[in-house]
Amino acid sequence: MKTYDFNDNFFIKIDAENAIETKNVQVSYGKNQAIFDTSLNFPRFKIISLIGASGSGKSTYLRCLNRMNDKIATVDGKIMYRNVNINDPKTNVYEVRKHIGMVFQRPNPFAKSIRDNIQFALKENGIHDKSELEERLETSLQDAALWEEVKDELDSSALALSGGQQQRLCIARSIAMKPDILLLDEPASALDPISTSKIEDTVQLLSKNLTVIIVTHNMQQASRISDYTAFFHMGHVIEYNETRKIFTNPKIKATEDYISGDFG
Amino acid sequence: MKTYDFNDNFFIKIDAENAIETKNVQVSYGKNQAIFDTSLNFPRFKIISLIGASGSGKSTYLRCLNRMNDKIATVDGKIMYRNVNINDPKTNVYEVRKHIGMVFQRPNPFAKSIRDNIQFALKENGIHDKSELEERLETSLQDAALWEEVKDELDSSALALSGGQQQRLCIARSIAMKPDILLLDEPASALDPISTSKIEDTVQLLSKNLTVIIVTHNMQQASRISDYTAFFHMGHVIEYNETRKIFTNPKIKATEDYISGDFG
Amino acid sequence: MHPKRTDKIATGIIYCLVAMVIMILIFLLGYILINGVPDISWHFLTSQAQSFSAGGGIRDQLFNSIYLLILTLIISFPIAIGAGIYLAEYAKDNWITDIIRTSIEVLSSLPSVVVGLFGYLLLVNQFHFGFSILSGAIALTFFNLPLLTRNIEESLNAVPNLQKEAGISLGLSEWKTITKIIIPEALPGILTGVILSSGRVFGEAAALIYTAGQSAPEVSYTNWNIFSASSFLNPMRPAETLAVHIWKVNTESVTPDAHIISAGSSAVLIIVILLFNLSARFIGNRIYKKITAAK
Amino acid sequence: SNSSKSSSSTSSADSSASGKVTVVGSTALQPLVEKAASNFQKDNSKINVTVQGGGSGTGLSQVQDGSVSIGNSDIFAESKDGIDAKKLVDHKVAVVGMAPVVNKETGVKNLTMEQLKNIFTGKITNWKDVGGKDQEITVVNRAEGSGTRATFEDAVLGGSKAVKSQEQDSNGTVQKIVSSTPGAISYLAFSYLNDKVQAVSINDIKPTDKNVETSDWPIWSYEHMYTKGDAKGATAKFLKYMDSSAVQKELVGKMGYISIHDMKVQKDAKGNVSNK
Amino acid sequence: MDDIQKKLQQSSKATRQERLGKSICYTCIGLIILLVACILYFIASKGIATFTRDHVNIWQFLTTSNWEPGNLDSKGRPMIGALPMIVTSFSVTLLAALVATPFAIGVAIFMTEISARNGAKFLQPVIELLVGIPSVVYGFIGLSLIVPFIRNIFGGTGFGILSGTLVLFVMVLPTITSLTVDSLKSVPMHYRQASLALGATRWQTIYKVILRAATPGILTAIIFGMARAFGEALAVQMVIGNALLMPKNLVSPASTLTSKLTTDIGNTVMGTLPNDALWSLALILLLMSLIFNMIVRFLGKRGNIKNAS
Ligand SMILES: Nc1ncnc2c1ncn2[C@@H]1O[C@H](COP(=O)(O)OP(=O)(O)OP(=O)(O)O)[C@@H](O)[C@H]1O
Ligand SMILES: Nc1ncnc2c1ncn2[C@@H]1O[C@H](COP(=O)(O)OP(=O)(O)OP(=O)(O)O)[C@@H](O)[C@H]1O
Ligand SMILES: [Mg+2]
Ligand SMILES: [Mg+2]
Ligand SMILES: O=P([O-])([O-])[O-]
Repeated sequence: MKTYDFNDNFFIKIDAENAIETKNVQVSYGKNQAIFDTSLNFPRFKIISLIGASGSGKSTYLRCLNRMNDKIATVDGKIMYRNVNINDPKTNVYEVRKHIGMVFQRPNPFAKSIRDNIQFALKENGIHDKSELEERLETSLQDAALWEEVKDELDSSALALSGGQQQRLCIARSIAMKPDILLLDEPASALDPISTSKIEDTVQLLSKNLTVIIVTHNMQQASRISDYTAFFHMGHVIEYNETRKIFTNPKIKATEDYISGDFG
Repeated sequence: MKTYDFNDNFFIKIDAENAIETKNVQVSYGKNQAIFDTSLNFPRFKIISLIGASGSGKSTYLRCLNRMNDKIATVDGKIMYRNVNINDPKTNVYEVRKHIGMVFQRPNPFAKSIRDNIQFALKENGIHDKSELEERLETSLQDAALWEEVKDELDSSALALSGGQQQRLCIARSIAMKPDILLLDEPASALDPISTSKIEDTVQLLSKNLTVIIVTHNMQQASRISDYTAFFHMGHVIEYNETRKIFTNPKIKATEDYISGDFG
Repeated sequence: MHPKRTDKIATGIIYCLVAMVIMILIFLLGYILINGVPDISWHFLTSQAQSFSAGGGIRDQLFNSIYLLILTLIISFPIAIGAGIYLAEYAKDNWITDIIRTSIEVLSSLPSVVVGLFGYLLLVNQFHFGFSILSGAIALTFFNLPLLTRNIEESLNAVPNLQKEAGISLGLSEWKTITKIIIPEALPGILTGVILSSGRVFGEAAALIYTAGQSAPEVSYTNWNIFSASSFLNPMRPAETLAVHIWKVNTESVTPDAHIISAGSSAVLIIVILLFNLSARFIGNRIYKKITAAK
Repeated sequence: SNSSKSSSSTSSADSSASGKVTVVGSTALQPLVEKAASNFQKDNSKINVTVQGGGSGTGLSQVQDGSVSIGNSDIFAESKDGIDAKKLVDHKVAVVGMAPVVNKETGVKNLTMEQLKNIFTGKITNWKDVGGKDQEITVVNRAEGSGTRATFEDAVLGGSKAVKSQEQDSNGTVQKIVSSTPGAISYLAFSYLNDKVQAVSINDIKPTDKNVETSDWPIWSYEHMYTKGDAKGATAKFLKYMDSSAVQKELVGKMGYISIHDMKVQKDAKGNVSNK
Repeated sequence: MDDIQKKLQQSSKATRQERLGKSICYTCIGLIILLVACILYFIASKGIATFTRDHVNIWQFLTTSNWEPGNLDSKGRPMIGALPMIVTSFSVTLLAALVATPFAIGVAIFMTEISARNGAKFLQPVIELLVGIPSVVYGFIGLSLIVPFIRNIFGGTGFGILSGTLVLFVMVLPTITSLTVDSLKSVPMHYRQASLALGATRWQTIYKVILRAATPGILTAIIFGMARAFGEALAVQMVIGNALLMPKNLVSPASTLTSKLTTDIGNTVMGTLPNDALWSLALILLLMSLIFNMIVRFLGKRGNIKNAS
């Protein structure tokens, strides 16, 4: 196993409005530190992918961004969203999650109808107007490229959908809340190439209106869809750069090795 | 959604000794037919990959080959292995599975030590000689390219290994039984690229001594490692050919569309 | 803000409910222990019960409770394992299985008296087991079986199917896979079932009055010959358990210190159950860690 | 072969008798027989005596079936439905007196037989009507079919039906309930009388052993041990022991019962009392 | 090569193991079924004798309230009416379940959603301990504490349905709680994640997602608790009052099926009407527990269908 110097790293400066930014974020599971001192900024309306070997901390980092680690880990540092440090315990975590949606590796629709899956959270958030509910249902499904496939069976169980459809439903469920930022943790790793490419299309479509941060194992995917890429290694971000540059001309040896498969 | 004619298909004739062969295999889950009339032959010491969209029946077909569908589905047709129709209810299914090993999508080591994981089935099969057990332990781990990483902690729990290591342990566990044929159902889909490439290396190494049939979603993987490829579509095999030919010059439109991502 | 307030209120209510339950529990256990512990002495634990003079102990009853528990587990555990495996692995999803499940569960909700009388007529009289530990253990098996079977079935089902596939894909028989791979993994869950059902055995009185009997004849603790009538190990001797003893001193006993014996016995019973539960968990975890190589 | 042992025993004739004696029935009699059995076995190690409760009804039906050697009962077999008393042989081993008891707060220590009857038939419902304080009467009866209840009703109710009320099936529970429930009345065997409950005199006659022996105190009954046909072997030996002075002089008194030998009168199954 | 071919067609150690294992399992399950069949036959044959041999009218048995097996009514039939006991049994059971359920669900939510660690560490062992306290002890605590408490607050003697309910509440709490915990635990983790990621509060997640998904399981838990309450005897017997009266209110002495059965069974002679009549009570208990189980099964099936379609 090769070892790399964590201080040998490269971070691009991005001169754009930030959707979200982390400052010196550290995450520990009990005594185990999983993320060391990570500062990254994510420009608005871009797609940023997080890559790195298994266990390098990508999911851990991603889950900090909407406070999904609250109960599981201790997160230090600042996470700035709209000039608010949302890592402050006083922040209303529920509001945070409404604006920063998340989709997980395994599709996790509720055991409800397709309609209810999408409208559930909306109703809980006080939207009771029928037409508004219906409109959100349709637009979110359309944005997730699922509308055509399910429009005739909105009231049947979401669990009857195929894996790829379920995953797109989960994306639709998230974007129905009109979030600013969408976090995706390996959304396509359990899916076949066709479903995968549909999800990639969806993501690219979405990035017109929101910021997408996506964890992926799939180099091709990262290079196909993302604008920026961050490479994680053992809890450290080693390189953060434009995707094109990372894949054609990585600045750091570790990144290069990883991408070429000559790593570890 | 495009529709393709199932009768528009192509099967290569392979003039080599067969490791296993299926004749008119049909599989149904209750009233749902998942595999239609499939006849394929798998030459010895080759790697054959099964590709196709999600739900096209790859796993279903693969699981027939060592009777893992016994309790779940009804399987008709003949499956010839060493001149025996192993799909006959009278066949000793346990012997079948000893000679035809299987590795699953999600790593499933036993909750035992690494050593026990490998030696458990051996002991159950009457191998009690200490030195033989140790030797099989070492060779199988070496063949699965895991030996170096775990040789100092053979007695610690297999669940403490990383996902990729666990999957290689499962492969080692299978090959310790010295099977003729190894069936792999998307063995790398939950793994990062490094672990994936290790597993691919392992598989190629193994094919010197046994026949490997592997289901994969990853076109690159299929083209990298396999000698032959079968393309499944809605329970039918549409094309079965040398891998090189399938990826460079598919005979059937459906295959071409699938490979180029312009499918469905 | 509204959902957040609801969340606070709901959480508050849940905390209140939990607090109330905890108070009830502490009160109950405290009441039993505070009333009983001062009456526990070495003499109390090691001497024989008295029919109508004060100063009796509970030596035999205590031993009988534990012995009866062990015997009950020896009889019911293997049957429950077999039945649990059947339900988890072999049973098809059809009406026969439905009937089997229903009948098992009917067993668990039968009133103890009814089971006791059934045991009395069948075991004590018909099979000539007499009032004996054996009769009692079999009667308690009637209660134990549904609880244990259900629990074992659930614990087996909780082990991911992947594990079973791993086993059988290596050419192991289903039976081996279940007994050697699935059951060890399900051990913690099974243990919970054993502990719960043991609690019921310790606490059961009504069913034992008619089967194990309500007298504790003198036995010799040095006679290890299991077939000798005076041996403490003889399963064919009548055996009043602690719970039955508590019932008896409270209903028909003329001993002047009946209330002391009752309170002391209740406290001892609770302490014994606690010790049993703790040691069962401790030993179970040790075994579990050993076979799963976990640290 | 075992002559050496038998010679040391007191009753040399059949001390070598061995066997199993199972005694089942009345819970009230159980402690006495249990203690006697344990003493008995010290001298007769070859005989195994098992004593169990279960209730008088169980005792009678089991001995009639032949499933047990002895059936204990608080009542005459003749007065139990479904029992063929002719087949059973009665061995009276003790006499038990019973007394009405009331909660101490009621302020009543004596009642006339008429008042007692009216209370238990539900005609009097307040203690103030019988000289106590203004408090509703709570009648606690024994279980239907229990020996204690049969005896009490024979002596007190004279054929009238008891008021529907609480029923308990054991002396211990009755004692506890009467002592803690204001206005409660019930009845207990003498052995359960203590300072937590107030025993009541009837027509100014106190519930004492002396008064029972002369039948001046009317509520009493025998404790019976029934066998099916004449007792034989080990069973006979045990019954003989029950009648011996070791039991009658020592245990019976300690238990709070009255020795059968101290009785100056006798009672038959129909309740007729005559001088011995 | 030949060797393997042969092996493929012969039985082996594994085949024999499997056969043995299967027979063990079938024997065990057969044993249980035999046992249940015996008990059913036993209770049914005795319980039905009241109606077939002693010619008691079933309707009268179920709807009248005089229990005097020794006496005949004006038509010369034995007076056996179990209505007060049936009513009382149902009342205490339903009330106990009604009181226990919110507590059980609250504790179960606490143990699974709020503080799993404390739940497993403290509540779980205590609940296991409660199961082992003998009914008599519950009964005596009820008699010494609950009955006087009720008497002081509501008047009367303190004996009655209310006291019975409170004692049973504590006794069925462990059953309902531990089964509810099981069913909450079986709700997949990802439901919680999905809901939280949508910005739902913990309570919204619990109430709208977890409890909904666990509803069939929770109903099952409640019904099992009720079945236990229905069959409980020794404890109830001490606080219910055991009076064969129609309960007038929650604090008047009454009698349940089991309390009557336990109180009287030892004082009757096997094979006589008073004894048969008690077995008829046992038969009612048995039928009720069958019905409870049917309901559980029905709910379980409905739950499954809802999840699948
Ligand atoms: N819930 C948890 N409790 C304790 N440790 C955890 C937990 N989740 C993750 N870890 C540890 O934190 C480190 C980072 O894990 P993380 O899941 O973030 O990696 P990842 O990059 O997402 O890997 P993968 O590609 O496998 O998803 C690992 O060492 C892992 O073992
Ligand atoms: N256990 C089962 N019971 C019923 N139907 C099943 C079962 N397993 C698979 N199927 C159905 O059989 C068809 C083929 O499924 P299969 O799992 O073989 O597809 P696959 O090609 O392996 O897909 P994937 O790439 O998603 O693994 C699908 O329609 C699926 O829904
Ligand atoms: Mg991850
Ligand atoms: Mg598959
Ligand atoms: O001993 P009893 O028959 O009155 O219960």
